[in-house]
Amino acid sequence: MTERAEAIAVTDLHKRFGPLEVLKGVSLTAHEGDVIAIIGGSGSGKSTFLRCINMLELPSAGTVTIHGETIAMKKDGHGGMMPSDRRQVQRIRSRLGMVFQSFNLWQHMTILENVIEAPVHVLGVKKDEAVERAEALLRRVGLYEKRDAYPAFLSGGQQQRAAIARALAIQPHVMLFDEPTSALDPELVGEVLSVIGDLAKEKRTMILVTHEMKFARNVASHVVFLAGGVIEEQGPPEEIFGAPKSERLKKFISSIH
Amino acid sequence: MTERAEAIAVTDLHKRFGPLEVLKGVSLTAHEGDVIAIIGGSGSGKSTFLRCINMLELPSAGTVTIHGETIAMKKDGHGGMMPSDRRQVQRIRSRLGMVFQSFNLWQHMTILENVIEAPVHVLGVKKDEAVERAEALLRRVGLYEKRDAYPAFLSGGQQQRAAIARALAIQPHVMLFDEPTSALDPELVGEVLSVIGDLAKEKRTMILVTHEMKFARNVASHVVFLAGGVIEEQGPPEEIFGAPKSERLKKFISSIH
Amino acid sequence: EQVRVGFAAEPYPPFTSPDASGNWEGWEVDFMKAMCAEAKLDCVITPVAWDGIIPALTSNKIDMIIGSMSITPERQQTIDFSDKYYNTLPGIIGPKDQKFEPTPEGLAGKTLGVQVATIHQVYANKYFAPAGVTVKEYQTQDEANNDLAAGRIDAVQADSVAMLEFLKSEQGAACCDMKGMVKDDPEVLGLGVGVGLRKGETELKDKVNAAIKAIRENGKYEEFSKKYFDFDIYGG
Amino acid sequence: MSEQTISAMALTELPSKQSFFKPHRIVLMAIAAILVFCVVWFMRWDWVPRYSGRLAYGVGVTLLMLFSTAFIGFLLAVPIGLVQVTGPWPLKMLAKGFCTVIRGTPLLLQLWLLYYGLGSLFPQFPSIRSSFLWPYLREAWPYGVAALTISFAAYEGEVMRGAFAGVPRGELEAARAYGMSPFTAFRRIWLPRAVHRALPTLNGETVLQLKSTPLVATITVIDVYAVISKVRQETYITYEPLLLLALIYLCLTAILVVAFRYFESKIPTRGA
Amino acid sequence: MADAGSLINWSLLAIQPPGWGGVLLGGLWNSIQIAVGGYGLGLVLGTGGAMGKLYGGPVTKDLLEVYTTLVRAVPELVLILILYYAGTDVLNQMSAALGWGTVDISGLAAGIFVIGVVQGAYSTEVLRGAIKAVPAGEIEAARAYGMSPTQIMRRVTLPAMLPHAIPGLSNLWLIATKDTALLAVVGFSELTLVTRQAAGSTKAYLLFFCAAGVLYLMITLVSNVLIGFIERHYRRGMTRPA
Ligand SMILES: Nc1ncnc2c1ncn2[C@@H]1O[C@H](COP(=O)(O)OP(=O)(O)OP(=O)(O)O)[C@@H](O)[C@H]1O
Ligand SMILES: Nc1ncnc2c1ncn2[C@@H]1O[C@H](COP(=O)(O)OP(=O)(O)OP(=O)(O)O)[C@@H](O)[C@H]1O
Ligand SMILES: NC(=[NH2+])NCCC[C@H](N)C(=O)O
Ligand SMILES: [Mg+2]
Ligand SMILES: [Mg+2]
Repeated sequence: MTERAEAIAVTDLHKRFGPLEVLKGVSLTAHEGDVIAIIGGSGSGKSTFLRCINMLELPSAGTVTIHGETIAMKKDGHGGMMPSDRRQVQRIRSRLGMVFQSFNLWQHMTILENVIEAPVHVLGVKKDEAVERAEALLRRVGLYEKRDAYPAFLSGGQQQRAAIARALAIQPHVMLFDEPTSALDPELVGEVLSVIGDLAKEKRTMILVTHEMKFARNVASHVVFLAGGVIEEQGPPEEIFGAPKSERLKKFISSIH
Repeated sequence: MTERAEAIAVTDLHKRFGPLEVLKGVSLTAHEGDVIAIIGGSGSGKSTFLRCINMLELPSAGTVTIHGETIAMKKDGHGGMMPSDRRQVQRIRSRLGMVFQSFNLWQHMTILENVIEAPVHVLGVKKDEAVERAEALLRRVGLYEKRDAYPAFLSGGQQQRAAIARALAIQPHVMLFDEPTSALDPELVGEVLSVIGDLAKEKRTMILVTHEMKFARNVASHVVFLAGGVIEEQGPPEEIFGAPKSERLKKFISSIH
Repeated sequence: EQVRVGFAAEPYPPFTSPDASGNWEGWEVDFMKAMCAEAKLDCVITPVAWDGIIPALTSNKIDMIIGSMSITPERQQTIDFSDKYYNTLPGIIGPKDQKFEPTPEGLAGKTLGVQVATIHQVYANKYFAPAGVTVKEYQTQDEANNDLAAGRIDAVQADSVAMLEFLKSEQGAACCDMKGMVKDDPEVLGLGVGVGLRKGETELKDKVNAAIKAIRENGKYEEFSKKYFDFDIYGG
Repeated sequence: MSEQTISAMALTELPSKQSFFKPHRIVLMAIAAILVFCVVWFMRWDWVPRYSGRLAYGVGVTLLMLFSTAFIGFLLAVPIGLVQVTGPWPLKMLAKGFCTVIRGTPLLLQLWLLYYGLGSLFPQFPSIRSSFLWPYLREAWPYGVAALTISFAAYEGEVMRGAFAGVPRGELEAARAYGMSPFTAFRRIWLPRAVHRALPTLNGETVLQLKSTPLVATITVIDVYAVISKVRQETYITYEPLLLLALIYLCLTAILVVAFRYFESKIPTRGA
Repeated sequence: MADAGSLINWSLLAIQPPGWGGVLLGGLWNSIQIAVGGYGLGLVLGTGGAMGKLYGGPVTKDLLEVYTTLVRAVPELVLILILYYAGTDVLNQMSAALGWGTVDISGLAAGIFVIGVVQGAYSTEVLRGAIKAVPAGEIEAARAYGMSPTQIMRRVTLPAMLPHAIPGLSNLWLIATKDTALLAVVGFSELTLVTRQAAGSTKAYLLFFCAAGVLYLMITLVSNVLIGFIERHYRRGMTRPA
């Protein structure tokens, strides 16, 4: 394997909600093309970790570096931290594609409008161009026919795919997925996972929180097990699933049969 | 078996909703102490049949006789029929305890008030007496502690049991149950079925629409299979479940394993 | 400069009343026009509710009041007045079929209508109410007149000129007649009608006074008064 | 239009006690206290004692107007709402038309139409003047009560329509299944259930009704508003009486809101 | 008694001068101007108020709470009196203090100001509720895609909240049209006051009040139709057809 550039580097990330310390120093590096699966019990802080990466949740301590650019932070006066340059955050965010567990499509826009929104209004892409690219993306996720429909009229799986298209439209350096399949029925799960599998083949950097162990095993290049606010164990999927070392991980894996 | 009095006799019941004929001539006799289970596919007219018995749905043709008293019907001028004597229907209804699939408890009354409502305001029982009886019933269904709670604060199973207590409070000759367990989780199903099982032991006449075949098999004295608007097959549970004759019933039984 | 002249936003014939084309007409309108022309003021009519006309003046919504407002010591504590430009006595009218004297005794047990925020309201409360007269207060004069015609009240006290005008109208002629003038009390009823002005605006006041004087002297006053009255409205 | 009262309803959410005292609040309250002090100190309030009796009377009239009209209005609202849900179509149209017309025109206009409009008709009918009703028809308050009642009936009728229609069908079916006659089912189940649902809205409507009462002052009924107007005319004080008036209405509103919350809490509802 | 036909003198309603129709329509025009102006001002205040209540500092929030509570607890008629006399006075003194000299507040401007301040309190609540009804996830998504706060407001929050706000805002519009009638009490020449003047001058009270009622009713009915269109337009995509 050749040395690839660092896509994301998180160092010693802490996150506290009032008295509750959810993340107690998590460091993680993802190189370009890595597909990192984060697994862990409910409430172990997986979502929180993902949200800290694009500053939807402000970390209490630690740094986040995206493509070599570290997000500058300053004290916020209440014992926490906040970004010192809002524009930097906005710029970096526009290079991180996030796909939410609950899609969060904008309900007042059609699917196509959802997909071109960020390219046009954040990246300043020309509308024609954005539409062209959006249509290509929608074709790819099999939603071209639905481009003029409003989100409320789509099935869950279709909405999920639209959300992926929306994230891809900004040509993100990194894609963040938060449990992309937890709300779907088995048939739709397969549909969505196959789209993510395709993305993996393209060597796109992806970080995904998932409960689908089979999927994590097949697609991820690296699996991270979060427990008790720290990375309890990490490694290639064969190791994590095949030869777990820590007791906790053993228990976790056995519980999901 | 000694000859028992007829509790309910339905003869040649037809029910049409506009162009759709849901019931195409159903006849059924239940003697005192009978527990009749009605089974059948979704949309086969089970609920409609039950609702026709107490005239919540007006039959298009046919007669309903409760304890020897036939509900007098007349033409309604739109090609259907309507009861000719409203008071007779009210009187007969007050002897039929109906338990709805969705409970239909009166939300503005406490559980106890729900239970004494019909005895006091329909049958004219004195309030003290009604309360006494209601409390006994609530104790029996295990809801005595909840007697002053409002329905919205009870779990589904508790509401279902309250609905049964409410139906029993009018000391009905016949109890009608419409899928008393379909909205409940397995644990609650058991709870409700055990109450119904108790009633069955008391030799109360019951007609119940159910999807719980195991229950139908254990409790019912007679099983009726509705299909295509007619009674496709009926008989003791052993026969129906053990040796179904018609193709349809065979298919139905196999589909529910 | 522009001067906003506050009018009571109600029909008050023969002094100020709106007509069907949306303009104001009446003796006081003519007076205003003559006076403003004389004083070289650009006067615009601004209708204001009568009971709020003094607050409207003090809070700068209007610059002067022309509304048959009597000069009373009470009012002078809050606002200033020009010299009087006419004078009339308060009278009481009542239904034709009822005979009574316009005195506290004569009205005892009856209901007397007055307009709010007028000298008549003050007068009625001072003299009639203690004598057992029910005093009913109306937002506008024409509503009081209307209720009298409708039989809801037994008498109305108001400026006699305005009352006589009402008695000339179809409605007034049908129902009522003049019962007489009330006993004078200058402390309450004041010394004639003046232009209401904000305190301290002496420049405007001087202009107005000069103009009133001028139109009295050059005959303009008499000229437009003749159109309305066969007597001298300026009074003694 | 069914959400006519949302804004008034928001008023019924009072702040909770725990979160009330915060540092900035104390500063704000201090400022408010200083303001109040200034108002009390620098403005003229010497007239208050002189008028206190009449003010109390005025508050009484206002409350009497409020409760009598809300009560009668509600009694009318029940059939108006009901026929719109189940009535035969002529009654349905009639009720709907009534609600539309009343809700579509200003109350002040209706009030004047009744008082001056009808009033100006009476002299044309001597029989009315000689009837036993005349002593009442001469007064102003019957017209005020009538106008406010009609208005409340129309607004609340619309609310009751929604409430009647919103009672789950199943509960009504249950009533029938237990042999209740239509009237018993209405009296025991449908009506109480609808009223229960409408209670929060009713609260908002009653506050709105309170806020409508001062209009009757324009037809010579002497409520608090009229008393304050009189103060303003007699004393030539412009602002102070109005401030006091606002304060009085504020207190009345607060009392109403608290009273209604008490009633609402009697039948708990779960969820939002 | 004469028959009904001659009781009603329809010619009084003629548009040309012997009839008062023209005056009535003039009053109607004034009412509409005030309603539109006051409603617009109310929307501006309401938007600011809602923003302040949702995103402002604790002091802003509390002050706005005081504003909305006071305005909604005191009768409109009383507010109109206070604002009409004191409010414009304060406004004038403020502009004088700022060195702009006394502004001439016309009756129309005063009316708009008064109705606007009252409406502002109500729209604050309506808009706040509507903004709160926008799913937090949609706003989060906007942030995740790098939109700036103003962009989020413009592109997501405002358009997404409209369907929730429209019913409340429609009501406020209807209330605004009717509240203009209260200005009659301070002597502003809107429809109700000119109606009263016409009625007082001609003694045809019933006729004129009914005519004005019809005019108000027409505003309401026409508004209802327009609101229906607007609602249908903005609710597109919001709900599946049943
Ligand atoms: N905004 C918040 N305020 C307070 N506590 C929070 C907040 N967000 C999350 N938490 C807490 O932080 C912990 C971690 O939450 P997080 O959502 O990251 O868990 P998770 O690993 O994603 O769990 P799941 O698999 O159930 O989604 C939980 O205990 C949660 O209650
Ligand atoms: N009020 C009605 N108007 C028109 N059609 C109706 C009505 N009620 C029931 N139906 C139709 O009658 C048929 C039988 O309905 P019914 O509710 O009796 O079925 P069911 O056997 O109880 O089914 P399930 O097991 O799903 O409850 C269905 O096709 C239904 O669509
Ligand atoms: N426009 C009017 N209504 N004026 C009434 C004036 C009555 C009386 N002259 C007064 O000054 O009190
Ligand atoms: Mg999570
Ligand atoms: Mg069914």
